[in-house]
Amino acid sequence: MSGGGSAPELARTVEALLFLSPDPVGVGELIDACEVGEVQIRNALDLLAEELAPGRRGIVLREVAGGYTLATDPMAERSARRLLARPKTPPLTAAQAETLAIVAYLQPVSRPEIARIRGVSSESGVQTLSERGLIEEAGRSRFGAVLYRTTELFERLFGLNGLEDLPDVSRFDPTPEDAAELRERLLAAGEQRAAP
Amino acid sequence: MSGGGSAPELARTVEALLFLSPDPVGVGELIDACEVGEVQIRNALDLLAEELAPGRRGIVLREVAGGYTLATDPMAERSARRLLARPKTPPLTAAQAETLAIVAYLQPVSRPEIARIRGVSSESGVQTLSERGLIEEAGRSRFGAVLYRTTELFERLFGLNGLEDLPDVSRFDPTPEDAAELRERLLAAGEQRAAP
Amino acid sequence: MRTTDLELDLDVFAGPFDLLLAVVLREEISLLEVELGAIVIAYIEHLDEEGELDLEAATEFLVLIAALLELKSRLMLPAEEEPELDLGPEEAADELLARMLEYRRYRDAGAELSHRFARESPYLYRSAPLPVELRRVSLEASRQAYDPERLGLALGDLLTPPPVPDTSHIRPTVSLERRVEVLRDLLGRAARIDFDEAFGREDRLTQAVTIFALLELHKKGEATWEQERNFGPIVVSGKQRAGREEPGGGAVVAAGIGGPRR
Repeated sequence: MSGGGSAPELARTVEALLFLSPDPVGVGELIDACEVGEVQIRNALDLLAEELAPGRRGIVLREVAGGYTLATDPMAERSARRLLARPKTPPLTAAQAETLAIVAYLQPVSRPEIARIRGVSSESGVQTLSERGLIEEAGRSRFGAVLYRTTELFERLFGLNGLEDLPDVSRFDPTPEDAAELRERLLAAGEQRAAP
Repeated sequence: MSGGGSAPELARTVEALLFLSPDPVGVGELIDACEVGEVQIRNALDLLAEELAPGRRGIVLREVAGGYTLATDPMAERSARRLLARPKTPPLTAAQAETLAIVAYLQPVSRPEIARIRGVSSESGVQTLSERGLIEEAGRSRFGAVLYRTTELFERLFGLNGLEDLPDVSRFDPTPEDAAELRERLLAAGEQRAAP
Repeated sequence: MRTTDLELDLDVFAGPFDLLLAVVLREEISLLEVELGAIVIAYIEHLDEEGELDLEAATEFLVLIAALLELKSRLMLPAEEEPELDLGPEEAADELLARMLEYRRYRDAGAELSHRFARESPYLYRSAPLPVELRRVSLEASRQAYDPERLGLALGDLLTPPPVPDTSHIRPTVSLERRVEVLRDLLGRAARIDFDEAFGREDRLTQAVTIFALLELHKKGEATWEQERNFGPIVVSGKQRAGREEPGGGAVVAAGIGGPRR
């Protein structure tokens, strides 16, 4: 690039640099990187601005506070969302499925309650499910513990039209004749599980 | 920079998606994201390949690791490394290259098997290649040895569109004449050693 | 806990210690590849977790690991009085040639890969975080990925009271002395024993302790074994034992129940 360099080649290099850099690049940085003078860089940027004018390509040149940067044309946003904003849906582990089932059927429910029912600490399960957007905070219990409930994304990922679509517990209940409340029965079974 | 006009909207959208996506994007993913048919996507990719043909812009279209992605033109490498303070990746050592070739062609393959072919312990080679992200664990053999396979990064960094892009391994076998000559040399060496 | 129940997670092997012994003796993995140091470390960590030292188990472990160390060191040292390999120079050259050609194939493929790597390195790829508006998960792009039945099943499990403690894992003790006696008894009745036929039906612990007993007998010069090929049958044969009357040895005897071979 030394020895003056033809303007188109310099414009191509500048485009490559802006493409690679995650942050805006200032004119000074471009001068240093390309080892040319300011006038040449300004000319290259002008040329690039024309090439990447809105409506011409999928990528546009933007001048922002820190310098220049490339961005995508807003018309691609819907497709980009479909490609990149898809939720991650790796298979649920047994611990995650248990935690999620407790939240789904008992919501709102606190983490200490989840731990008592499962018989083990459930911190990481709750955290993972929150990060994946399957459960969210829903206020605090009267003892100050954070309460959790399922999200709209949860319903979407399980193909449910609402919580009333959850499978009927009695189909999976080992002793459906037990009349006690579901929460009480889960807590009782959990205490047995935790006992040495 | 050829001063071509505006690209059709679909080609622009595809360009935007490839710009945003951190990984190569397959044709199927593009079809889903853009909500169009395969023929249209293929046409858009053809158009984009033409727009981004080597020497025209700072960015080129590449087909690697089973998908399409954008990369900078090699002529920008020097300036780019200076701007990003990204040092040139060290080349592979001979031991790493041998180990990588064995994994690439025989995957999944265990370290004892690699050691058997190379005739020496391959622990450090395997470890370095894992750290560089070129190979990864792929389960265990039936005797419990860790198995290795190559990664998507391997395909990307070696410009392969898939493992089937690797040259046919028989290409590296010597000609029958060379093999016969090697055998003669071995026999001669054995006789020399056997002589008193 | 029994030494043989020690769970190992080595590079070349994952599983219980007892299985490792069997696998090594069957030459399914080379003892040269097994890091004995890692086994010792695993064992010491296990002792740490347990907090108390079971003298009997610790002794057993020491004897076992010592046997493995002896075997491994023999493998690593040049053989003292091993007869020359009975290979003619032609076969030796062919054998060597085959191995060399295999190696050269991957050496040359590696050189080609290095070349590709250098050719590709000027292409640089963008690595930037997604724009903020794309970082949030989009409901619109979400499709059903999970089965709601899974939740019902999980809840059903949680409603099920825990079962009474399972005692099936408490296995009867297998005594080394007893296995030594069993082997001596069999070798007294037959000159050669097929290991699989004699012990193939025993549980893994018993098999492992029997192999251990075999090592003991080998050390005392009372028994030896051979295995003609990898995964092939192990044939144990007795040697004269000083000061002990030898009942006439006979054909290979299938003691025990003679289970199917693996």
